[in-house]
Amino acid sequence: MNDPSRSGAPKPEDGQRPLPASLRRNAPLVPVDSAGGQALAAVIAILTFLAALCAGGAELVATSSSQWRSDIAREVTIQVRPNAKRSIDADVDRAVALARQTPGVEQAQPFSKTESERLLEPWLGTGLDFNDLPVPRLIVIKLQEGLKPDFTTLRQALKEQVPGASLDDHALWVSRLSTMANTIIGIGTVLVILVLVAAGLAVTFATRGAMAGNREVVDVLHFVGANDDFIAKEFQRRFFKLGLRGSAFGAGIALFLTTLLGFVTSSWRASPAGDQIEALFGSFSISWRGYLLVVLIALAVAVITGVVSRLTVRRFLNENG
Amino acid sequence: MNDPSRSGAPKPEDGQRPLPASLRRNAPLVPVDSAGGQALAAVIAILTFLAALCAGGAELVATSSSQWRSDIAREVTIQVRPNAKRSIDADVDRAVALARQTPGVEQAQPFSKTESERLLEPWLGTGLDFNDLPVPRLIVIKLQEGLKPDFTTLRQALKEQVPGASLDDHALWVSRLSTMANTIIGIGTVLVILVLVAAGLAVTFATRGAMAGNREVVDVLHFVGANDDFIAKEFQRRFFKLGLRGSAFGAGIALFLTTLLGFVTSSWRASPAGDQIEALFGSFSISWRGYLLVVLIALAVAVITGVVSRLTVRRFLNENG
Amino acid sequence: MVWGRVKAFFDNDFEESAAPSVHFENVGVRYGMGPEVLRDLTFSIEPNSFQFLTGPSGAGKTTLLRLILLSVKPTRGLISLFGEDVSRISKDDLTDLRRRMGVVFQDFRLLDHLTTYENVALPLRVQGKEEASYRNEVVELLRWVGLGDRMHMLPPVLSGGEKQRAAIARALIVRPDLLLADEPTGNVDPSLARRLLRLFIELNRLGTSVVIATHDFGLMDQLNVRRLVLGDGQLHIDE
Amino acid sequence: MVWGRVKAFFDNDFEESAAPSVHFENVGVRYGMGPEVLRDLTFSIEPNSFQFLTGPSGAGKTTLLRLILLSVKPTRGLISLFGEDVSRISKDDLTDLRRRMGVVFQDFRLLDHLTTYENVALPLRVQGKEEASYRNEVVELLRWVGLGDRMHMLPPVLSGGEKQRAAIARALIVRPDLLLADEPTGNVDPSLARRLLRLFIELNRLGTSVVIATHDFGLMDQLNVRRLVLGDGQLHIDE
Ligand SMILES: Nc1ncnc2c1ncn2[C@@H]1O[C@H](COP(=O)(O)OP(=O)(O)OP(=O)(O)O)[C@@H](O)[C@H]1O
Ligand SMILES: Nc1ncnc2c1ncn2[C@@H]1O[C@H](COP(=O)(O)OP(=O)(O)OP(=O)(O)O)[C@@H](O)[C@H]1O
Ligand SMILES: [Mg+2]
Ligand SMILES: [Mg+2]
Repeated sequence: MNDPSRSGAPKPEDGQRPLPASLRRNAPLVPVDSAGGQALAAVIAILTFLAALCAGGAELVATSSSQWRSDIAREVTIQVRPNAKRSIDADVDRAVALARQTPGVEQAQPFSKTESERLLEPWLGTGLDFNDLPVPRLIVIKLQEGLKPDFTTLRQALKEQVPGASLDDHALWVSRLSTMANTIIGIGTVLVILVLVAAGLAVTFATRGAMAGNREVVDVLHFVGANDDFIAKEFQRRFFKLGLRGSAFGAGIALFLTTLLGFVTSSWRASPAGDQIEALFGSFSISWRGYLLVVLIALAVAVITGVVSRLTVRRFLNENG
Repeated sequence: MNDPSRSGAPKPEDGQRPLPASLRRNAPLVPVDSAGGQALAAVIAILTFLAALCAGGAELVATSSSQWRSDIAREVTIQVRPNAKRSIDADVDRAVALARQTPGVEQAQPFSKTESERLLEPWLGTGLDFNDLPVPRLIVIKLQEGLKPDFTTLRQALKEQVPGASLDDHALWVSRLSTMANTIIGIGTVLVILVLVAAGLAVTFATRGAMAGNREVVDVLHFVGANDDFIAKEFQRRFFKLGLRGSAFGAGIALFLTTLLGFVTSSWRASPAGDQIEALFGSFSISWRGYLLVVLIALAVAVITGVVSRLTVRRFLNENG
Repeated sequence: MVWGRVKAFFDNDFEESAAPSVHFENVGVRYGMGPEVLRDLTFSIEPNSFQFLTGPSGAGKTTLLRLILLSVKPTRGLISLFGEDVSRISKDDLTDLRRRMGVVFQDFRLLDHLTTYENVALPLRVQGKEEASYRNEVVELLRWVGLGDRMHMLPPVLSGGEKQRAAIARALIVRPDLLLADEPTGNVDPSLARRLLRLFIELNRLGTSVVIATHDFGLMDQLNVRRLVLGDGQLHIDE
Repeated sequence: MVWGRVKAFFDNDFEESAAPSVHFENVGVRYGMGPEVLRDLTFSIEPNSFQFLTGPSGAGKTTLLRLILLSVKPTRGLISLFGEDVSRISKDDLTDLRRRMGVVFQDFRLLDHLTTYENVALPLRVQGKEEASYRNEVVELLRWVGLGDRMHMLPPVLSGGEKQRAAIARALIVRPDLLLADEPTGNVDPSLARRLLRLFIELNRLGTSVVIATHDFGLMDQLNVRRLVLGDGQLHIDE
């Protein structure tokens, strides 16, 4: 056995075998498949899935409700009540003319007598002889999109010129529907936040667990000259990857399930139950906004995972010297 | 230094200090605070919380909807349309009498003219002079609870004796509401199942992680003569405790939050927004059935944790010799 | 001491059983796809015998002990323990066999979350014994190896030699039929090593077959017993 | 070999710095509420010196090394490293100090998920060096300690002695100013121990202060150097 520094070249006992092409494995310095790892990824996947479901649901309600709302808000009606002393048809024509003069009104369409009667049917029962009844008549006014015209002049004009007419801008209904929809959206948002908080919590616990489980590794890294920054980065990188993997998986499943549900419900749509569901929830086909939301949530979860784990690691390192 | 077996009594170098009162700590043989432990408990808490929320929501809808449904189903109406050739008041009295004769009818109450007019108001507008209108009249029939009387005879009698009357048993509305409520309950149930499955998955991953992390411990236990049964029991006991702790915590928070929400909404109730929410979701005070459900879910999660971890441990032990 | 009292029993018991504690026949073992670490091992360890196992680092001492412990399977050859062929042993029988063996691992393998006392008592606890029945014995043994005042400490705070002694105590507490000790004095000073060797000798007197794997010639020279020497994967026996 | 080439540099460098590598003054330490494990330690380790640290099991050798490593805080007294008082050292300075020290732990402390090669290269990787710049050196050192064909194995499958040699290689690879080795030959045979001792001596020639904690009198007798002997918590120095 030779002393390496004096003999110039070492004479290892296994001969001068050439080095293998690459010794680099670039293995992470923090063990990847440690106890908490897989569990954390699974949990993040689950939470992302739930968050995506909640967000998707809220988005669905938001979309449908904004449709309803704009539909309803765009439709203003004038009701002309019959008055024995006046000709109802003349009154209706007059009201239509007044409405058409108002700026912002796209269209004003009187309901014919039959149409008006059909509207009353559910409330007065079928088979009623409407000839006996002085049925009030409706004028449906469609507003230009995005415009909210001032109705005071129209109201005033109607009052003066068509005493039996009244203008209904559905304000009450719009506000009712808004409250309902906003409540549902609010609940959805709260659930999403809850789930994100849960994800953050889970990551915190998992990180602390992993740090405790890898205390040896942290110690060794310290001893061989790594500073806290280096160690925190190593841990954070690992957790960010885990988080990304978990959230991508969860979001993927959520997207898949939504698409599937969309197909299933579109085949249901003919059935009466399907009608009810669709009336309630809209069609299950989520808009591109919904998909975007799911992707955003997946990203948010991954980012939360990265940030939370970094903070946790820093705190752990500071606490434990 | 003496040889202990020959000198009869050992002479340890630290003197014959008396033994401490108890040496038993009864520490679990499996490390309790290993990496995955805390994270698992947290995750189980979160999942239980979500499951409880879903179950609570479903229960709420179920309760309210069964109330609506029974209310609606118990209220049958007879509508008597005015007919110029007949006295409407006589017709109404006649119809009431016929209804009261029908078995299963608890009460039959005609709406007065003013009440009927008020019913029409939202549809015909306010300020209308109803004297001009031959307003149809309603008779509200309350059925005895639980009974579903046969209306064919009543219908027949009405047709013969009060030509202008029609019986409405709200069958369409009941079925509509049922579909809606059942859909919501179904979705809630699916979510609960989803969350329970998620809990099972999380436990599986965590157990496998813990087993891998504790492979050393398992090895040592094997070498000192423990059999698989013994080891599986030790692990299972630990995970059951973790699961119980986590699920109790999650369920506790869910109960707390529900109660809190109940208080908050009851103070909202005066506001119009509160009205809308209550109309939609019922009051937030959950019945004893809801509380029971939450407790059951917590138990289910704990049991799932125990069973799943036992199975996982057994499989792990079989796979790894 | 309890050991003295049971001596007579052990002495009688072992007279009858003629089968060797360990018997290897043409055993070879390789890890994965690597070369054979051990090959053509044929030897016996008689009941109530005492031997050292030695050889350079990486020669396969630990591997040989793991073969006896059935934690590594031979790639060829036959191993029998206490007269029983172990090639197709059931899990229950495996547990029974392991309860007859005591092991001191080279890396100790104490459970970090149990105190020294609990670690040493572990084999008894695992066998379902009541604590009252073994408590005094455990404490006595701990004092003998010099851990009387370390009883309630967790292994991570013990010194290297203290861990090693706890590992030895854990192997001895069940008074096994076969004791396998892997480098049991590598972390203690020579005088303590002598003391521990005395413990092994005493155990051997009570009827246990003892195999001590060691590099320490100072230790081996103290006792004129059989030496199993591993080198180049083969076994050479110095009687 | 690279070491030869940098020898001249080191030789010049160390002529100037007169401050001792390690200086203890009246240092005492206790763990928690226990008794003082070490007390009234006053000594210096000069640059480029070589010494053994010995004493019975549990005497506090590892504790003393951990004091120098700043992984245990003294309960009283003053420690200075490379002329710098360490009582109120910042985290960055701590990292710098640690990069000047190499440690061989009694329990090796290899990272189980990295190969032997990666473990040995770890201190260089942590310092942000490019792999190309240290690759040959690491391989050379691994071959010298006899791990040339164990390079790609993970520590859990190494034999006890192989782990120990990997731990030694990891401590040497950075050519530290101060080398602390805790029982570095406890798991290898005497001839390998001699070979490793030669490695330490060579490192010392290149300018490193070496402290070797050991029980092995066979090893200590091979070299006539200063011995720090711990006993009853106190230090006694054999020049
Ligand atoms: N699980 C394994 N997989 C692959 N190779 C292994 C494994 N365990 C041990 N080896 C290799 O087998 C050889 C023998 O190892 P063993 O631990 O039996 O040696 P030993 O005689 O106990 O050495 P030491 O005195 O250093 O402890 C070593 O070269 C080691 O690298
Ligand atoms: N973290 C700790 N907490 C409490 N006591 C400790 C701790 N670390 C070591 N000790 C005790 O301090 C004493 C000295 O330990 P140390 O490890 O320094 O001994 P040593 O000289 O290295 O012994 P050995 O030769 O057996 O390795 C021992 O009795 C040990 O039990
Ligand atoms: Mg070995
Ligand atoms: Mg030590």
